[in-house]
Amino acid sequence: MPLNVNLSASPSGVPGHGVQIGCFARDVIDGARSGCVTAVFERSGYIEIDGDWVCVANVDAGYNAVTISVRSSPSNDWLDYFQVGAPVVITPSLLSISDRPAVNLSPLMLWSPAVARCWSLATLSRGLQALAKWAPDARLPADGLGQYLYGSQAIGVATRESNAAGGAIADLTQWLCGVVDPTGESGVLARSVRTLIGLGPGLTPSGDDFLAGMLIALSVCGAKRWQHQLGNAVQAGLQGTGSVSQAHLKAAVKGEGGEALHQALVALMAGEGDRLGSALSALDRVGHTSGWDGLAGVVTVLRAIMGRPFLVLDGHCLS
Amino acid sequence: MSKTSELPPAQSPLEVKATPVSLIQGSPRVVNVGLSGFAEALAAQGVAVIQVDWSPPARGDADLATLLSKLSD
Amino acid sequence: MGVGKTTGGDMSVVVNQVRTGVFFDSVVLMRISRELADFEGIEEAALMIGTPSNLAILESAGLLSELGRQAGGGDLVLAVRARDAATAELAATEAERVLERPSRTGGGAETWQPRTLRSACSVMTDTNLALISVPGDFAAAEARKALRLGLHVIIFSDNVPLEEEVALKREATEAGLLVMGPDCGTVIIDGVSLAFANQVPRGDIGLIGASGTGIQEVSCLIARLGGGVSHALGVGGRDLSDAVGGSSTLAALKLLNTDPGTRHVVLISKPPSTAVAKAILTGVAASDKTFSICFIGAAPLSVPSNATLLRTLKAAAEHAVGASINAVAKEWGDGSVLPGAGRSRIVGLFCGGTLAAEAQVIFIDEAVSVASNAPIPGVSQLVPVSHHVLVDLGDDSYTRGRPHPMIDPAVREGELVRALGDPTVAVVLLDVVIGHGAHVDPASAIARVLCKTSPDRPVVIASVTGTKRDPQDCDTQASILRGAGVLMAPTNADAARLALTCLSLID
Amino acid sequence: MSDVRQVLREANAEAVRRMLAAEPVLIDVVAAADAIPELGEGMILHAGPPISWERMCGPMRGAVAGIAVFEGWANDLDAAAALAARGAFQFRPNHDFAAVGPMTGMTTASQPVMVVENQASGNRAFCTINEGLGKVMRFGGNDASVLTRLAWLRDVLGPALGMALRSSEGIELKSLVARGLTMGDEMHQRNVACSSLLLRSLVAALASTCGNRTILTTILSFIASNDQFFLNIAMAMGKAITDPVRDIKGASVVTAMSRNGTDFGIRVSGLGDEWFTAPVEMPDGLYFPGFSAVDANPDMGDSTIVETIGLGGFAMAAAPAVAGFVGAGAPSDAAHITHTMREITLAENPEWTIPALDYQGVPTAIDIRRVVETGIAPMINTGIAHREPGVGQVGAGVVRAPLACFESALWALGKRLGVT
Repeated sequence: MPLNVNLSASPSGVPGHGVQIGCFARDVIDGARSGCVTAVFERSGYIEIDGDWVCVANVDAGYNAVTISVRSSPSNDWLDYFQVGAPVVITPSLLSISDRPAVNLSPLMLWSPAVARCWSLATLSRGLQALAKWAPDARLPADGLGQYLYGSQAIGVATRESNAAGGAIADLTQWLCGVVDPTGESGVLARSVRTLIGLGPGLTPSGDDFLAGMLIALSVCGAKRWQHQLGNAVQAGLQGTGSVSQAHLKAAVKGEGGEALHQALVALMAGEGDRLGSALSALDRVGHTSGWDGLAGVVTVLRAIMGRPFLVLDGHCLS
Repeated sequence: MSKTSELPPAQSPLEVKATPVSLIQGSPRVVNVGLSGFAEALAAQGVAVIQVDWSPPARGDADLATLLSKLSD
Repeated sequence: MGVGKTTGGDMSVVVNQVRTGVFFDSVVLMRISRELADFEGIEEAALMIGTPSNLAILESAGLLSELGRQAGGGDLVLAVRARDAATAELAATEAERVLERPSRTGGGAETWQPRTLRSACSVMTDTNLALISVPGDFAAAEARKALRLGLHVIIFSDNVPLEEEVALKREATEAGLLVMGPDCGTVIIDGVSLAFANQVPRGDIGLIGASGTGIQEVSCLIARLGGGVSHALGVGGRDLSDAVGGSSTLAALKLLNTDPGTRHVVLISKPPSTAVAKAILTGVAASDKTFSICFIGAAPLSVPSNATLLRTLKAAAEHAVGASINAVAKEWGDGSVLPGAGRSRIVGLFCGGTLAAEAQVIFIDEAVSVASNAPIPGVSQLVPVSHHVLVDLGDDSYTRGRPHPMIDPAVREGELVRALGDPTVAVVLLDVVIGHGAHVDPASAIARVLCKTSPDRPVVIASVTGTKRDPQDCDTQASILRGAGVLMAPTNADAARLALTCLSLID
Repeated sequence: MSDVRQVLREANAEAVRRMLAAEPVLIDVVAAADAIPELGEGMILHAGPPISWERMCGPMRGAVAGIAVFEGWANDLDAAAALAARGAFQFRPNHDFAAVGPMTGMTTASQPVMVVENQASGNRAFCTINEGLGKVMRFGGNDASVLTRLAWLRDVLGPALGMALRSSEGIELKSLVARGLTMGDEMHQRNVACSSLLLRSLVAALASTCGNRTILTTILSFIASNDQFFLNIAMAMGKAITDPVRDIKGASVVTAMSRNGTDFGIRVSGLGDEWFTAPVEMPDGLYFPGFSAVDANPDMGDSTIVETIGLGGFAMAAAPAVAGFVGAGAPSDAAHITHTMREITLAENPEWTIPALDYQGVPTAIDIRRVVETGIAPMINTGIAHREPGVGQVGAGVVRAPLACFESALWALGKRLGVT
């Protein structure tokens, strides 16, 4: 049932007004009846519906494939209704918690991430150089996998997770360059994905964000075959991480993530240096390391594409 | 935690309390310096308690701390 | 939430906490693990989701204990390696404080907390007591600041140098203030329990004690006998030593003298030196209150007319209230299981030092020779294998690098398993201390160990030091223990007598 | 109580008494040479502790070159810079001559200075007139437009203001600042209320003493358009209040905090004129569009004299808008900053109260012992200059005084009191 049809006049007195909804979140709540609140944070909360987790967040937290973005009415804050364990009832126009109307869903529009109109190896290399120039005063967090932003050799002080991830990232880089045969379950791909899934600090462990970044970059660049194989390996390893991260990974398998990561990816592909600057500062505000871990995954894919221009990319002008 | 009810007189906090307060007249009014669990247990019993966000004096520099103890009133 | 720990590497201690169904955003997780890592004495700290990959890197970093290994993908694992258990415990409680705080700070901004004692007193102008639990080497300095601000002081921290204690108590006496501690775990003032104390009804009996668990047992028995406590003033383990000369005990005596709400005073401590005992008894004689004096394990000595010397904590409580707890001798009914042949020894494993001392008094009074690692006069230090043993697990030899057994039952579990598996042991004697600050459910920890041991095992006898109004509720604890096959005695002293009765039934 | 502690208690009590008893009044505007006789040819007073030409930051050098040209000691900026490098000019801190100056803080003979007299103790303090925003001398601006404005201040605004002030008994500043505090000013980053109150109390005297209508219009529009006009008066007031508190034997109260873009320096009552310095820190704040931390010049200016008397960062609770603007947290955090500053001060000023804190007085009289003990450094609201001379302000933020200054001062005080 398409959500963006404005059904009825918005029920008055509902504190939250839906603004945009990501594709993963839409698929989960489309036709769903009920669920329950599983986690509450400063600006957002999570609802579990039939095993899938969906995020409901203040609009200023940024759009995301797994998120219903909501604006608060000045009088009261819809997030106050979110108590962990509270029952949730969903109809096409209304989300209520402990049978109190919380968010008016009818105004929801489907959010679709930015796309690079036309990009080429030349613009891509300009984007990667802009990133390298930007490197010196980048405030990379000490934890997480941001250290792999500039190559499969980590820069900066090694941490527990960066040591553990080193081998897996090197293998994935080789897999991307076609050196290793990616077929077969026991292949290098499956083992590297199993190492990265659930690895590292944070609500969404760094390894998951890294893999999500790779999946999104492969999808946006049109490297369908690689996206499909990596997606299968990630699907198989989902049990190795927490529920919040599983939602983000499932969305990434379909090629969609957070707005900040998409902006950075498109800026790199289109070689727009100044746009990259603002995208990176937005990225810095995503969780503690999640933004940087995701970008490290994205750049790992983009570098591989630079290295193998004849990589068959369907339907994109690659001169 | 109780807010300052009345405006403290403009006396500068230089003068230390002269006469010691009784310990056992009425419920204790506690300043908790250290494990905050103790403050929460007291608050749960309805006791007036204030938690100090403590850190080692002089950022842990022992010599400075000794000099301070000789100089502080 | 479960707490588990192993002793890692040389002396450092690994403590894990696992929380399920609890979610924090990454910035908060990072901030907490960063704060923990810079905690003084913490070697390494991690706060991660318990996914297989994370458990693998925690394992390789030597940060995982048995409990952490069982964590699942949805669990939040806190792993800390510290130079000693006290630091590990301090860090774990701090993390708990932050982790338990509601994730949404709500409308109002974080309430401001004063950074020093001085500014706290300028905000809360009618303060009269400072409760100090900062690490030992800073505790004396903070106590001095409190005295200069005209506050009475409880020093919970231990390892405060003796000369600092002496200087502080001299300054307190001059200022007419009371220093309770250092290493003072139990205080009750006007019905309010501070630090580790039990929820005891208000009444007209005052307590002065140099030991924490001694005050807890007596105050809980007073409550059971229908009495109540006006104030229980802990003076710290070294107050009655020659160096300190009982200055806080004498100050506490003067204080209770002035309290119309206190009719009778119970004085509890290990035997003081003769000089200090004389000074204390002179103070007692000068008071118009009546006294029950229990110098656990002391040789008989003459006391003033308004005082009575009692051998055990139970007797002191009964004397103070003027009623008695009848030991239910027939607890040893037909249904009870007698220990098998070849079993002749009693092994007592105590969290409370004074409770271990009281048990030794019972053995001496029944002329049964016994050994202990914390012997009272007349009890041998040596531990020949065939002999009865009463162990104080709070003694440094057991707690070095580990939290106090009252806080972490795992400290006693190892000894309990060994005693239960020893074919020569007829009876295992236990104390279970509850109340504010103690472990949330010590009885279940014991029950878990018992259900894993074979039926052919020693008889286990225990008593609970606590009240119904304690967070853990003494009746629930007792029924859990009974359910696991433990014989329950009404008091610590009766548990020791019951152990001896059981032994006599075998020969 | 040992005698050392007794000396400290009595000395600090006296320091607090003098600070709270001050009666600052804006009485005149005169040429700097008249206010400061020692101010001769080639002598340049600057903000912050003493510093040589070699160690000066970009904006400070730009200002020196500009002012040298303005005073006619060199005919162009390069010549002026060469002269400076050859040691032709004499550089001294404003603070040594009862003066203060914002940012680079240039004070030279012919510039007009505002005169604030502390009528409780008779001493006077001086500060140049605030030039307004954008490309100005205090930010190292030194092109023709800057020098023409300085000439206008010298030839038109200075004399007119002086005449107006002399025609009345001057402007009593304590009650004006008290009202400014209740209107959201904290007298460092935000002076819009006090600037307006000042203009109200000046406009009649100006109209009556300034005969020429066009000049009067330019003067009134210049003052009215500058939200920070009162800053320089607040600074002179701060200097007039703190100077009598100097040289009280055994007092641990801070009498000056100041930075020259390279060093942060403090002076302490019981330690005479000695400066205790440490490398100045980078402000942390919000930048105007198009600028970022990479463009910022290290902290600079005598304006921290307002924090020394309990205003600026110390009175943040009175100006929640500033807290939000300078990136010091949400407006609701403003109260926290003032609460925290109370940890390191000895008293509260009963005449300067903050409504949001139930009219509690601003935290006054910074005690170096409390700074060192708590590890809480004074919090300063500051403008951020571009690190290239002549560009001007690029943002506003907060900066902490380096703890090292207070620690070295404490060791010196200990030595002076025979305690090591």
